[in-house]
Parts: sequence; C-alpha cells; structure tokens
Amino acid sequence: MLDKNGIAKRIAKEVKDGYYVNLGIGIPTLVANFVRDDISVEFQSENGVLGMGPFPFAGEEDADIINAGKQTITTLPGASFFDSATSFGMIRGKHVDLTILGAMEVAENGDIANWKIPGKMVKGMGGAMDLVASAENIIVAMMHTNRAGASKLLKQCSLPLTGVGCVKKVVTNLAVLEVTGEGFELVERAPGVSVAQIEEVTEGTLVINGEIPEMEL
Amino acid sequence: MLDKNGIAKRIAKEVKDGYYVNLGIGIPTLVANFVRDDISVEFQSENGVLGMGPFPFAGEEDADIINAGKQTITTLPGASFFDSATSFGMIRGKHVDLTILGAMEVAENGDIANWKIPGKMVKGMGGAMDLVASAENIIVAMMHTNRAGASKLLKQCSLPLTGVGCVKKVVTNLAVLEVTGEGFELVERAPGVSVAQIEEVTEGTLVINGEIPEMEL
Amino acid sequence: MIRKKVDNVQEALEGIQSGMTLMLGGFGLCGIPENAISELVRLGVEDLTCISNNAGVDDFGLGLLLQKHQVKKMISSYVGENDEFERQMLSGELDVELTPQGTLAEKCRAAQAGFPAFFTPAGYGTEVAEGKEIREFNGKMYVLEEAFAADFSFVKAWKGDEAGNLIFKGTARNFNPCMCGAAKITVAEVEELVPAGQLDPNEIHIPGIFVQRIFQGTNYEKRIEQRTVRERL
Amino acid sequence: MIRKKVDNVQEALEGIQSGMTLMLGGFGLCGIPENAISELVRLGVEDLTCISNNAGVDDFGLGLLLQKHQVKKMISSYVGENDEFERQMLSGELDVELTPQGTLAEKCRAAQAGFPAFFTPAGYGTEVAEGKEIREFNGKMYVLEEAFAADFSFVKAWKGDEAGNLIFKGTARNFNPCMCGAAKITVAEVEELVPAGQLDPNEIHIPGIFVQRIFQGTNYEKRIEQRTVRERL
Repeated sequence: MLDKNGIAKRIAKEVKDGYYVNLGIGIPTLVANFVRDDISVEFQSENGVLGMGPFPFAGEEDADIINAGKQTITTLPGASFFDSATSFGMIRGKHVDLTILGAMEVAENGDIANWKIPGKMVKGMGGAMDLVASAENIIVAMMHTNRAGASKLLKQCSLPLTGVGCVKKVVTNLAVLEVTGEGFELVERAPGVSVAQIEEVTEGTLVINGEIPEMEL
Repeated sequence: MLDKNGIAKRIAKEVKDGYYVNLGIGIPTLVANFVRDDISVEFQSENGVLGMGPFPFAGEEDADIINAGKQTITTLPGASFFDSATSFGMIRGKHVDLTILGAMEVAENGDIANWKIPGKMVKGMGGAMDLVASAENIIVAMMHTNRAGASKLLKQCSLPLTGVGCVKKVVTNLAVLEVTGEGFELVERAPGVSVAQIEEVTEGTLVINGEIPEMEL
Repeated sequence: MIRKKVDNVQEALEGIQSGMTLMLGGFGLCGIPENAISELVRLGVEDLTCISNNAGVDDFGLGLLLQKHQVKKMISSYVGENDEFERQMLSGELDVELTPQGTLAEKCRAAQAGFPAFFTPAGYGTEVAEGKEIREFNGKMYVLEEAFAADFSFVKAWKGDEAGNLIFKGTARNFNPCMCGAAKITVAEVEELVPAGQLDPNEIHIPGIFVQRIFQGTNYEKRIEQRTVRERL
Repeated sequence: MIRKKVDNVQEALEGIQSGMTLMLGGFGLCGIPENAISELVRLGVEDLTCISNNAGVDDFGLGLLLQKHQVKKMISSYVGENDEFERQMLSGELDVELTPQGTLAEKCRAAQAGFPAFFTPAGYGTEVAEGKEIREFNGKMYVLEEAFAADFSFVKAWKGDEAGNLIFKGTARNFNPCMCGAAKITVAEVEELVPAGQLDPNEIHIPGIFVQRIFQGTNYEKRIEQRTVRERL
C-alpha cells in the first residue's frame, strides 16, 4: 500500500519529456519532487506562473511569488508570470499537456467530483472545472477510500460534479486504473496489495484482464 | 469653404479635456495638429499605441514605431504599446472617448460606408467596423461631395455599409451637421458658404432650424 | 498625458455607496488592494456584491469585510482557508455564486474588452451550467457565460505612473489586469507611483486608459498565507 | 526548461506543405516574420490560406507570396497599398475574406485561449454579418464569430529565449502575440535570441508555452512603408 509520497512517485512516471504540467493542491503538488531530472518539464500554476521551481530557502520567501496552493515558491530560468485570463487561456487552449488533481469521487465513466458536499462543506471549484473541461490528459491522485472507508471509485458520482467524462487515469494508494468504456481497468497493483483487496474497495465496475503486475516505483 | 486642414481645425474643437481619441487615416490624422495645448488628450492608434506624439525628425524614424496609417511616429511621456487584441478591447470596451474617421457616404440615419465600391475598389474595413460599432461618439470628416460632384450625405447609403446608425456628427468642407432622428441637422456653415449652397449638395434630408451661424475656427 | 493621480485612498474611493458591485484583484492574499479594503471597512458601506477569486482569510483581506457583514454576495471560485466565509455561506447569511476560476477571469476580461458573452467548456455538465445555454462546437460542449457588470474595480499594482499605466510583480498580477477597465471606475493602488515617462512604454502591463484613479498605497503588510520553505542542505 | 530553439529557418519550417492555413503576424510591414516569408517563397509551397492583417506591399512581405501566386486565399482586414493584391482580388484569382481588424485579432486570441466563439458588435448590419448568428445583449446587437483554425503561425519578436519566451518592440507587437499558440505549430523568429534566464519573467509578453520553435532571424530589412517626418524648427 502506498502513502501520499508513494502515489506522487508513481504519478511522476507519467510525466514525459517536454510536458507542461499543472499540479493541483495536495498529493499532486508532491509529484514535482519525483520527476526524473534527465527530462525537461515545466510546471504551470494557474494563479499565473510557468516554470515553478522548488520552495524557497527560509528567509528568501517573496509574498508576491506563490503557487495556486498559496505556498511561497521560486522560479527557474525560463519562467514567466502572467495574468489569470492568460493562465486559463493556456489551460483552455490545451497548451498544458498534463493535469494532475485530487478528487472526492471518480465515476467509471470518467466523471469527477471534488469541490462540494451539499450542506456540509464547500471549498469551491477554483480552477478545477476549467482544468478538467479542457485538458486531454487528466490523472487523478487520491486515496482509494474516504475516511469512512467507503470507495471513492464509483459507478456514479453522488456529489456535485466538477466535470463529466474527463478522467483518463486514477492513481490511488492501492492501484493504477485506467478509465475505459467498460469501467475502471486495473493496470497495476501497489506493492503488497492483492487484486482481491482492490476489488473489495472498488464500488465501480472493475475490469481485470489477465495477470495484474505490481507497480515499479 | 474649408480645405482639409480647415475641416481638421473645426473638428479639433470637439476634442475635450481628458479624451482618448482614435484618428482615422486622411483628414482625421490632421486633427492632432489643431488640438488646444491647454487640454490633456491622448491619441490611440489601433495598431497598438496610446500616447502618440508628433512625427519624428528626419533620421529619428523607427520602423518599429508606426501609426495605423503606417506612418512613422513618436510617443509622449505616459505612452504604452500593446497587442491588437488589447487595442480593440479598448475600442470595443468603450474606453476610447472619440473616434474621428473618413467616409465615402453617410446616410441621414447615421449609417456609414467607407470600405468598398463593388467591382471597382476594395480597401478593406481595417479597424473601421470595430470602431463604428463600438464608439458612442463618432465624427465623420469628409468632403461634402465626391469627385464627380455628387452628394456624400444621402437618404440611404448606396455602397456596402461599414456600420449602421452610428454616426453622430459630420464635418465637411461646407458645414457641420448633426445626425438626429429627423435627418442631417445643419448646425454651422463654413466661412462664406450659404445655406442654399449646402442644400444644393445635400441629398439626404437637411433640417434647418432658425438662423445657421458661420463656424468659428 | 491624461492625469489619473489622486492624493489618497479617501479621494480614490469617492462615490462608493452601499449596494454597489465591486471587483477586487488578488489571489488568496497575494496582490490584494489592501488600502482600498481598509477604506471600505472604515467607510462601513454595506450590502456589497464582491467579485474576487477568494475572500481573504478570517482576519485579513476581504475577510475583514465579511467579519463586519458588509458583504451581501460573493462571486468567487474558491472559499477554502476562510472559516467565517464558509460559515456565512452554509448558514445562508451570505449569498455565494461559485464560478470556475478561468470563467471568473474571462467574465472580467469580457467586461473590459466589450464582449457581452463567450462560450467556455468549463462547468459543462455541472450545476454551474444550470440554466445557461449549452452549445456544441466541433464535437465538444460549451457553456455561454456573460460579462460581469460592476461599479468599481479595485486593483493593486507594483509600479504605476500618473497616466495610470501599471506594472505588476510576480504572481501578484493574477486577476488585477483582467479587472482594469472592467467596471465603471477602476481604482489602482501601487507600491511606487512615478511621473509619466519613467516607465518604459514597452513594459507596461495595463495601459492607463483602463484606469480612472491611481494612488500611492501605504503600509503594505503583504501577508503570506502558506509560508513554505525547503531545508538548506 | 523546455527547449524550443531550432538552428535556422529551414528547420523552423519543417512540415510546411501546400494547402495549409498559415497565420502571419505584422501590421503593414511592421513586425512581419521576414525570414519565414522568404523561406515560404523559396520552398514554393502553394494553395496557401494566409491569415494576416495586411498582405504586405507589391515587392515585400506577403506581397512576395502573392506575386508568385502561392496564395489561394487571404483573410485580412485591409488591402490598401498593395496593387497586386487588389488586382488579384478584383479579378477573382484570389479568394479574399475581409474581416474587421478587431474581430481578426480576437479570432486569433480565441484559437489561442480555447474559446470556440464569441459575440462582437463589429460588422453588425453589414455584409460581414451575413449568414452569421445575430443576438441582442442589453439592447445592442452582436455577431457571433468563431475562432480561427490554422496549421502554422509565424510571428516576429524583438527578443526571445531558448524556452520560447518572447518580448516585442513598439508597435511591431500588433498581431504577433495574438497569433502565438493559435495554430498547431507556432514558429517565432527573433532579432536577439538569449539563453533561458536572461529575460525578466515579469517582462515577458508571451510565455514559451505558446511557442513550439524559435530561431535567431537574420538580415532584417524592416522596410518603412510611410516614412513621415516633421521639420526641425
């Protein structure tokens, strides 16, 4: 079973040379730490920066340079700043190659919900609705179950949607799954996790074709 | 009767303190020469400059700094450069206070034609269609008649339109006219020009209320 | 040069009234018009509709206006990190219109640039699209969104000149440029106000034509919401 | 940093074919991609559809492509100052789609930013609006215009870096930024190409994400169309 860093490490393998990548708040932010350093990648943050670098050293924080999670950041050579309309022009115009974000629920048809629990909690969609409606390559990073132990991979989302039919791949603490026309196709198991364990906590249709390899990290 | 500079001089009186002004090619460009220097005005050129100054001295021309008439220009303190989408954002968003442009024909309902003579001549509309569709304050600068001696102030335009019902005022070599619901209301006569002379070359409805003063330049 | 400089925040906010719709720049606490917000609190204007990506934190930024119940309605994309905002929203005290962030930015830009409406894919198939026109272009579904209409726009820039030209710094740029010229009156506060002619015309982010009033701001706190650092090895 | 630098104009135009739709920046002869145009002439590709505000003059800029009859269709706002263009258009040899200048710019920007269509007042009531959807918003009439779709976009900038970031100079900016990222492949030629990190991230007009290939241009003529000067008193 993976922890949050493990999920991030596995997703980092999906980041290819030449990709512009948008990382959501939470687990996705950790992905940057695990991308191979022999490939060229630029991270975009929708509040208006391309070419994000690591967090600053203590004492070097600049209140005017943050990421979409409101964390202080640095920039790398080749970086640029721009306004919010231009930033979402990049996203909507499909110039960003890969979007990685968290979710509360994912449905087997690719629907995603991650911004609201009616009557209880409303964080707002932030940039997520623009991202999922625009990106062609969307990976969800999340735990396989919620705090109550219920599956987050469902036949249908029960919460208000963020986007429809958009998720292509899900990486959880237990597995890597691809969203196909038939449901969640199990592609890889987390180290030490059995297919039966994954079946038990996957409410949506789970498609299992042949032997499922354990993921390599 | 006025010459081109005279028309420009009369129109310059319509330019008020604090106005952003867009000047079309031809007579309108001359208006800048006659604006009172005790008022603050900025000239916008739709190819991407605000705060245009006079033409450069010989030897100081810069190929990268031109106006919409492709003439070399200079800029004044407070000037800015921007792209074409932003430029027309200024125009469409009604941030430009006054637009002065030429015309082949103006109709008594405010329609204007200035970009095409079917089968004979096509210059293109350039920025004129955006300007006339957006601006709330449009003055046409033109000769009262065409080269053949025919009136350019008509009941209806015969040429393909640039915009509908948009012209508010027309200044010609003979007169100043306002476009009202009733037609062209004669407001001022050019020096030495009689009402009868104006009537003779105005094909559209000419509204004459009381004594018409001669213009002061 | 058309002079936009006013002497202070009081003069800059002249004409502001209860019941108005305001745009406020900033992302989280980054690039917010701190001086204008303080003055809105001091003036005590009420029943405001505020268009702003976030609503600050409990005790800073727009959170100050929420605390004093001066806000009737918020139009934002993200509520997180503000307990009082979430509480007022869930209790129904505050009317909240949640809007996708890119749509929020473009509804500002549409108002600035004279577009009444545009089609965007964001929110298709979600409750955000309810009651809105949906149309297919090239096999993809889009939602028709309309431009905002606001009375005042408050933005914060790094440098500005007396002609109203603005330059922003880093990610403090965010929504600020999109909101310039998007309301009837745009008020810009800047960290450094210089005479016209001192900014390079080539480096200006927002031309002065989009700004009606500009003033030199004071006492910027520039609070950091999530101070995050790495270890020196 | 994602490297966009290519060694020369030949490499930059790899994949160009007859029948393609091209965007070309510039206003008159100001800010045109001189190197790319020369190479298009040399390659002799034909049946091109060119989106460009103007079509150069008879013997320079896009006029060179017109002379050699490489262009099947022009999408422009202004034809004046080019006799060969006007002749080919009036004779029917050349298909011309005249588009209001602001609409032309926004159809590029819409393609760049993923908007399929937008409403603009320009052209309402004229032949430009024929066959297009008309709609009223707040008592004013608007025309629905769609985003362009192009194969290559050729732009000219002043400075650029190896990451594809661009800075334009003066009014040579014009349509160039709007066309970046508005075609499948954007090719930028610059007067000065520097390593990544040498341009201030705050001063970049177009981020490198909108550019696929960048090269150092050569032998810029930068011809002036209407040299206009005033007398020294």
